[in-house]
Amino acid sequence: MDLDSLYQEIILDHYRNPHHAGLRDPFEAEVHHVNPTCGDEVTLRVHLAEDGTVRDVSYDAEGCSISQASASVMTDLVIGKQLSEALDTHGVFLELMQGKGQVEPDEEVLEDGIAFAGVAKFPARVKCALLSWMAFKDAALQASSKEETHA
Amino acid sequence: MDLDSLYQEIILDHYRNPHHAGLRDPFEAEVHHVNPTCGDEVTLRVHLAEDGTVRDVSYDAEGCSISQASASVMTDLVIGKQLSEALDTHGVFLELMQGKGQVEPDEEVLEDGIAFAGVAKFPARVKCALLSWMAFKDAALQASSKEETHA
Amino acid sequence: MDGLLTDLDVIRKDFPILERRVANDLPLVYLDSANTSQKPQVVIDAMVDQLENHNANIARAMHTLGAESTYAFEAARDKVAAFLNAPSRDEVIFTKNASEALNLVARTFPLGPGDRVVITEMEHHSNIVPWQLATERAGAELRWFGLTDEGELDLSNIDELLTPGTKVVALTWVSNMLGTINPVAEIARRAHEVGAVVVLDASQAAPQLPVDVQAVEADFVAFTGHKVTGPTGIGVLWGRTELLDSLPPFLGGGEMIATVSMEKSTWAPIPHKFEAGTPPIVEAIGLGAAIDYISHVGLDRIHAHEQAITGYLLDGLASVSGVRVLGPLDPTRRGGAVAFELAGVHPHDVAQLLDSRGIAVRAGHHCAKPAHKRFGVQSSTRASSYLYTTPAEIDALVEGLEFTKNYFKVG
Amino acid sequence: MDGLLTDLDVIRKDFPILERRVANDLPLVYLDSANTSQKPQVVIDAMVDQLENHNANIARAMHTLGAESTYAFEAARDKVAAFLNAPSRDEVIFTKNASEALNLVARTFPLGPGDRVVITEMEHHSNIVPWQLATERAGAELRWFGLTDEGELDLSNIDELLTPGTKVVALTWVSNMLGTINPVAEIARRAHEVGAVVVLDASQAAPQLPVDVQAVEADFVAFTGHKVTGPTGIGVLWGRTELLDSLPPFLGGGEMIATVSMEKSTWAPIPHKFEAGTPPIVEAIGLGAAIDYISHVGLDRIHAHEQAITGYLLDGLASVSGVRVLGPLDPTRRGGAVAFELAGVHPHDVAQLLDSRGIAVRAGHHCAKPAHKRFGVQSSTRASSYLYTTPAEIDALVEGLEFTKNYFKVG
Ligand SMILES: Cc1ncc(COP(=O)(O)O)c(C=O)c1O
Ligand SMILES: Cc1ncc(COP(=O)(O)O)c(C=O)c1O
Repeated sequence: MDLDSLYQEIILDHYRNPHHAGLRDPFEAEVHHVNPTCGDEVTLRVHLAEDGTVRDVSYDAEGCSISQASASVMTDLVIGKQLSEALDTHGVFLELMQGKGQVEPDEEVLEDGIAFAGVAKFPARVKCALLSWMAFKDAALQASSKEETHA
Repeated sequence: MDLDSLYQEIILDHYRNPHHAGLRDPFEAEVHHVNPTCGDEVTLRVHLAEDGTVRDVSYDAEGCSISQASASVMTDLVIGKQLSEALDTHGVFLELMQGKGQVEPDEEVLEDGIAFAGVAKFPARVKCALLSWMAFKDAALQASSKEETHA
Repeated sequence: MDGLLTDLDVIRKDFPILERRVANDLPLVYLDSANTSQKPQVVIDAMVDQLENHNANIARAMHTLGAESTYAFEAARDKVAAFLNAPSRDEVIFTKNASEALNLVARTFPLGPGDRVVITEMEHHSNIVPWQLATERAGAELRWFGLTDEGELDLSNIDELLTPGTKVVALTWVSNMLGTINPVAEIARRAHEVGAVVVLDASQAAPQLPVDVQAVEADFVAFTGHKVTGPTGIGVLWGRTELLDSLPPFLGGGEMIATVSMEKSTWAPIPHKFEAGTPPIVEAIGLGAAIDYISHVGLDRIHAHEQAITGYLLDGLASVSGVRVLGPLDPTRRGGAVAFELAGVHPHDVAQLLDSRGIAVRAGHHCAKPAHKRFGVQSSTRASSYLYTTPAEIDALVEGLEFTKNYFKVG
Repeated sequence: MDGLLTDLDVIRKDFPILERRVANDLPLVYLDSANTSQKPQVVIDAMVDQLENHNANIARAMHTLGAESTYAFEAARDKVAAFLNAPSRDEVIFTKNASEALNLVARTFPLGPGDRVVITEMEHHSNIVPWQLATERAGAELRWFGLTDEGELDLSNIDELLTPGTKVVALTWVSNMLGTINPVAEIARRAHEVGAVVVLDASQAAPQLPVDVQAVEADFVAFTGHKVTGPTGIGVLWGRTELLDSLPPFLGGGEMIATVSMEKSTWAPIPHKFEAGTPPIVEAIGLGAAIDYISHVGLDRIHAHEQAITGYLLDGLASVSGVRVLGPLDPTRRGGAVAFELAGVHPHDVAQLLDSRGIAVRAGHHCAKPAHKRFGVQSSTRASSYLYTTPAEIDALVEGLEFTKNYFKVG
C-alpha cells in the first residue's frame, strides 16, 4: 500500500483549493449523483454554448479528498472543450480508472488527471474518482439533447 | 443400518394385510393428512360412540410399507378404546417414535406397535410411521368437540 | 462406453465425499445429484480461503480485506456472466437459491387483471407456486402446457395458450422429474411473437448443458448454486437489462439503495437494486470456483458423459422386470435424472433398501406433484447422475433393485 | 482492565484470519466487526466437515447423507431456538440474512389504509426501506421516533406515536451507527398496550448481548449469521407461533407446501411455510457452530468484554483532538460500534490512512443515512470491536488517527 501514490501532491492541492467549485447560472442541465456505498454526493450543472462548447461546469460536492480533487481536475479538463472532445477525455479517464493500475496515463490528454493513476490501484476508491465524471457525462448528454430539441 | 430391525415381520404382515382399511360410515370427522416431503397421504374417519368409545376408525392410505403398517396397527390399538385411553396410546407411540431408538417400547400398551421401535432409528421414516397417528388424533379431537357441541 | 469422461478416475478424486463409506462400511454410491451435487475440493478450498484469509463485508468496506472480498465476490459475478454468455455482468443477480430467483420475477413483474401467465405441468413447485401467488394477487390467469404420454411438453394447443394477453411464459429447461429437455428456444420465439417474456428455470440445465441465454433468447434465467457443484445459499437470476431496470425492487434494505431518507428512498442500479443486505459472499465465491471447475472439465464433455451414463442407466432399468420409467426413453433427448416405479414396492421402501447398500437415490414427488399426478403416480424413485458417476455405480443400482424385489418378495 | 476476557489470547488463536498480515506486512487490526465478524476455526471446520463428509439435500432425502444433513440442519435450528430462548423451535425461520427476515415480516404482515407503522430514525436501511415499501403498498402511514442529541431514542412523543391504529413497531435493539442500546422491553410493553406487534432488529444485539425473546416480549426478532461469527448467507427470523401461523406465505416453492396441484396449493406448517427452496444448509450448520462457540465463551462475558473495550476506545478517542463521537458516551449504555468524525479529514481518507497501517474500520453512512442526517453529517468513520479485540488494537487506532491528522496536516 503506497499511500503517497494515492495521495499525490496534485490531488491534495486540488482537494484543498478546488477549481470551479460552486453552482452557477446559466445551465441547461443539473444532475445529482451519489455514491451509494459511502453517501458521497455531487450536484453538477453543465452549460453548453450553441456551438457545442462546454462553456461552464459548476458543482457542489461533498466527499473525500479523491472525489473532491477529481471534480476539480475534471472541470479544468472539460471547460472550454467541444462536448465530443470532453466526452473523449471522460472515456480516457474512465479507462485509466478501470485499468487496475495497468494503464499508462496520457499526460497530453489528462494533464493533472494523471495524478489519479495511483487511485486505480485502490478499487474501493475508484468510485470516488469517477463520481463527478459520471455526473458530468450524464448532465452533458442531457444538456446536449435539450439543445437538439430546441434546434 | 439393520434393515430387519426396520422391516420387522409384524410390519410387513400388516403392510400386506392391513386391518380396518377402507372408508366406512358412519363417522363424525374425516381428515386428510399428507407428508409434504414425500406426498404420502391418508384420508381417515373417526366414529365415536356416545359414551366416548372409539367405535370405528376407517382409512384410505397411500404410502410406504411403514406408513401403511402403522395405520393398520393404529386402528387395532384404538378401536374399542375410550377416546382418552386411545389418545394416551397415541402419546406413548409418539414418544417411542421420537426417542431416536433410545426408548424401550411397552408391549402392554403398544402390542404390535412395538415393532416400530426400529423405525425410530431411521429419522427419515419416523414421519411415515406417524402420519396416520397424527391424522387419528386430529380427527378424534374434531369428532369429540362435535359431540360436545351436540350435547 | 462412448462419451464417458476419459478422466473419470481423476475427477472422482476431486470430490472428497466420494471416499465416504456408509451402511456398514460400503462405498457411497451417490445417485442423487439432481437433488444436490457433491462439491469438489477446489470449491471447498476457495470457501475456506475466503473465510480464513479474506473475510470482510463487501462494497461498504474500504480496507484491504474489504477490497479483497469485494474483488472475489464481483469476480464470481463475472464468472457467472461468462458461464451464461450474458451480454452484461450487471444482469447477474445473486439470490439465495433458484426458488428466490423465480419468486423475485413473479413478485415484481407487472401483471394485471386479465393478463395471462403460462407455465407447464412438469414444473418444479418453485416455478408453480410463485406464479399461482402472483396471478392470484393480480387477478390474472394461470394456464399451462400439458404433457404427452412420453413425458414431453404437449405443444398442440400452443396457439391457444400464447395469446396477446400472455405476459409471461415460465418453464423449465430440463425437468427434474422426467428428465425431459424442452425446446426452450422454439417456445421463446413463439412467446416473443405475442409479446410475452420468457422465464427459464435452468436449475437442472445449468449443471449439464451449455446454457447460453442469448442463443435461446431468454428474458430471465434462474439456476441454483448447489446443483452445479457449488455451495448451498446461492442462486442466480439473470435478466435482460431493460427488464431488470423496469422492475420495482423486491427486498428493501442495505446495498440496494441510492439514497434513503425517512420519507423516501431511491434505488441503486442493477444488479445491486435486487441484492438487499449482505449477500451470500463466501457462497458466491464458492459458486465462482464451481463454475471454473465445471467449465474446466467442459460442459460439452459433461453433457456427453451424462448422456452415456443415462443411456446405460435406462438399459439397466429396462433389464429389471417391474420397472417403469417416467419420462423420455431416448437418452439423447433427456437429462440425467431418471424417475421410475418398481411394481409392488413403494419408493420409500426402494430408497431404504438401496440405502442399506450404500446407494443414495431420492424417493417422493421431487417437488413435482402435478407431473406425478399426470402419470397417475403419487411418488417415484429417482436416480440421478453427474460428472463423477461411473457405470459401476449404475450396476450397483440395478443389483440393488433386484435385491429390493427379493426382500419384498415381488416379481 | 476490568471485564476483558481473561482468555483473550486463547480466543484470538481460534480465529485464523487474525494471523493475516496486511499493508506491507503489518498485523491486521480488525475493527470492523459490526460490519461482519471474523470466523473461528470451529465454524469453518463444521462447514468443511459438512461439505466433505455429509453433503446432501435435506428433508427430501431418505438416504444416509440426507438423514445426516437433515439432522445437522435441524440441530442448528434447535441451537438458535435455545440461543434466543424461543418457546418453540418451529418459530425459528432460516433466511439468507437479517434483511430478508425483516422483509419477510414487512411483506406478509397485514396492513391496510390508515394503519400505522412506527420505526425510528436510527434504523439500518434494512429496517426502513421494507416498511416504506409496505406502507406505500397498503396506503398505511409510516412514522418514527426521533433521536436526542445524545443519540438515544426520543420517546417524549410516544403517546402520540403509539395509537390504536399502530399495527407494527419495528426498531433496532442496538444501533449499528450510534451504538445505542434501546429500551426494547419498555417499548414492547407500550406497543402491546395499543395492540401493535413489535419487530426487533437484533442484528447488532445478538453478537454481544444475551437475547431473550420472551424476556423482552418481542413478537418478531431478526438477526444475521455473519455478525455472530457465523457465515454469510444465513439469517434468522424468530416469530411467535400464532403470528407466524396467521401470516400468508412469503416465497413460494419447494419445501413450503403441503400439496400442490396446478390449480391450487396449500402450505406446510411453520417453520417450513417460510423456507421455500433448498435452504442455506451448510450455512445453518455453520451458524449452529458459531452459536455454540459464542455461547461457550458466554454472552455475558462477551458483553463485559465489549463494554471494557468500548470504554477504552471512547477514552482513546477523547484523547485525539478534533474527534467527535456520534452516540452515547457512556460505555455501559451502548454497544461496541463507535462512529466518529475527525475534523478536517473525510471518513474515506481516515479509513484509507488507517488501512495503510493495517487497521480496518468502516467509513461511510453504514446503511444509516437518516441517523447521519440527524447529526448533520454525511458520513462517519466507525470502529467496532468484538470478543477478539485487544486494548493494544485500540492503541493502534488512536496512534493511527494522530498519524492521519499529521498526514493531512490538520489539528
Ligand atoms: C442493525 C442492523 N440491521 C440490519 C442489518 C442487515 O444485516 P444483513 O446485511 O446481514 O441483512 C445490519 C447489518 O448490516 C445491521 O447492523
Ligand atoms: C427444476 C428445478 N427448479 C427449481 C429448483 C429449486 O432449486 P432450489 O431448491 O435451490 O431453490 C430445483 C431443485 O430443487 C429444480 O430441480
